[in-house]
Amino acid sequence: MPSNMKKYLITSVTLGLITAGGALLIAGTNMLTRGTIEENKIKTINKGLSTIYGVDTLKTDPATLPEGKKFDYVINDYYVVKDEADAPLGYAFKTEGSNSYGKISLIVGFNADYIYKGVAVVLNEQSFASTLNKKYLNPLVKEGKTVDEVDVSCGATYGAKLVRSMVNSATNAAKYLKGANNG
Amino acid sequence: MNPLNAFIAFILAIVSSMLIDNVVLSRFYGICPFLGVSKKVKSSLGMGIAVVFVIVMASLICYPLFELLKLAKIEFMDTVAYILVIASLVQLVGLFIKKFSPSLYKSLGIYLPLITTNCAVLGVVQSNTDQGLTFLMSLANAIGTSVGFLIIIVVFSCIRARLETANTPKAFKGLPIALITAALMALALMGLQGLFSGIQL
Amino acid sequence: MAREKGFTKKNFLKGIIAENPLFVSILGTCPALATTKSLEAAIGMGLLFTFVLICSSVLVSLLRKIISEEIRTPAYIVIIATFVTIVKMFSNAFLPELYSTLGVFISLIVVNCIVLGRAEAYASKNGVFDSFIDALGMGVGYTLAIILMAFFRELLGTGGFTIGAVFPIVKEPLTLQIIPEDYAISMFQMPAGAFIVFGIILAVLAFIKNRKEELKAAQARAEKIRKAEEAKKAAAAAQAKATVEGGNK
Amino acid sequence: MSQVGYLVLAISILVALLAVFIVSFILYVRQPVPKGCENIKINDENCSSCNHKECKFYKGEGE
Repeated sequence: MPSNMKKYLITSVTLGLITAGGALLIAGTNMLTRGTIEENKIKTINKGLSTIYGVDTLKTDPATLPEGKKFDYVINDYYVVKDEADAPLGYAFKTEGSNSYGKISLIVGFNADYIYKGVAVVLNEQSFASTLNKKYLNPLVKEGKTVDEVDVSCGATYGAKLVRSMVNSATNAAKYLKGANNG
Repeated sequence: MNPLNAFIAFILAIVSSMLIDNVVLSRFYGICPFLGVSKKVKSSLGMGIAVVFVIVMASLICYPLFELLKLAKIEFMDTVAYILVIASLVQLVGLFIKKFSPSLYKSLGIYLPLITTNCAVLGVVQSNTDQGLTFLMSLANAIGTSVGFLIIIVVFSCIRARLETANTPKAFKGLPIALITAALMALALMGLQGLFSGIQL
Repeated sequence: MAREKGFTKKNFLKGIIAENPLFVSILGTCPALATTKSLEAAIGMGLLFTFVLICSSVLVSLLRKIISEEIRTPAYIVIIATFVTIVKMFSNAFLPELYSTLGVFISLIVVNCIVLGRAEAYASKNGVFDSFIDALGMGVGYTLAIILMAFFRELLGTGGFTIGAVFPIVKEPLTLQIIPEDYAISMFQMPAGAFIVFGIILAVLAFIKNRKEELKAAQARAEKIRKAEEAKKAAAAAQAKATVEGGNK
Repeated sequence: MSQVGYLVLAISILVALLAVFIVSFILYVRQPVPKGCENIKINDENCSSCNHKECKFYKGEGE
């Protein structure tokens, strides 16, 4: 019987060593790449914002909706967007939602007096079966529509419906903010 | 979300991941066993049931495991941990079947080692984590996906038995004609898209 | 394996034509059908896949003496999972677009039948250099196969190719439109199109194989007929000679 | 928790996972195969998708 035990001992030691080596290797790469991944997230948000507002360098300081009001899909701390000279450019809401194909996260931008400016995709982890592609996003809402009359025209496909409900709820958040600030 | 809504959302999530974006025909996990499915309905049914059990058990275990990994700040080890869990699950299922029902082992035993390398099991568990689904939704996704997988391979094995007698052109015999049939099945299921677009997954 | 002169070349080329992992051995079909929606995603997937295949085959053949017989599959799966996680992190850091397009399919390389198959069948029995060449051949063969599928699927599906959407070579992703947009059959971008393209490619390969076999069989038959005639002629000549001798005796 | 605490937790999780796997592996291997199915193999005739030479369900020179 001991030879059997010895055999199992050797096998479990080899497997243990391989997993330990693997874990160390992975931890090492994690150290290396963790910084860049965080940077990428911020870079994509800035790139999204600059595509919406057409300004290359802009400053954003997060703020939260008054009385902590919640809108579904909308991340509650939004961005107050300013250009270098600190002139307010507008307000941008980050929305995140997922259907069975995967996650999408968009930024919906409104300018200083709450007129709809544009949408940018920040994260699109929709799997390959999803029918959403960037072509749908730009003509989503005609620019210059004020918050009250924004109605999102979108394709009938599954992903596009999710995008439409996200932009709609971001618009409600902007309307709520407009009410709170002007009121 | 009162309990009734939660329950409805749960059922809708199951049916949606079972039929609308079926794991094989629209998300492409688990094509390897799907193409290799045999013409005998009984054995494909056996394999399907084994896969359903392993997927549901795996997603039940992997959700708390991922919470634990997050606690220990080693989320990056999720794939390695999942593959170890799936491999040990398959061993345990094999152990129970060997011990308690030799007849089941006779019909199912061969397929068990295949399940570890089945893309559907790791695919479902990994995409549950990547999408950050809640426990209830990841369970619904697991049940829907695995039962969808079972339905599709049983239906496909019946079609395949029928395909044998059809006089397909010589070049299309065997796998090519099976792939074209799978394409027609995928087209049929695509018609259901957007049925429940309102649910919050 | 005897080390004939052209062994490494044959070992490399077998992965591409003779034993192409996708079209001949029908392995690794899950990522092949999924990631071939766009040509760039397929190239990205091919590169990541080949990197994981080479690293794991080399490491497996390095450790082949240490890993005992019955613990083989789990040990290989852990090695492959390690390399897949490393590739996931690097692609997430340096090619974020590729990472989010491929999504879960990078993690699915762990259960890819080719990587595990090559590790168990080849790398665990041969030297490091041979396993490296074999892995390289298999990787290149698989990448060429999915590029072929992606070429058809994207050309027919969207009528052109987008460049720069995945690899940051171009500042703004530009699309090279070949077929005008409204003639594109968007079904090829859908899952059903993937099955059709894969089925038709396999059918064409089977057709070519059948044609070759028929030619060989036809030649063999012609060969046999010719030999039979010669034999008959020789027999007739011999018989004619015999009668002539009989006559003038 | 301190850095070391996370490290210890991480290592203990991995060791636990490995232990579970090895225990289930050993139990599976030692469990005798039920009497009637010593040499069961793929009962249906051809797994047509597997003409890969090293695949254990490979059956000779193709179709």
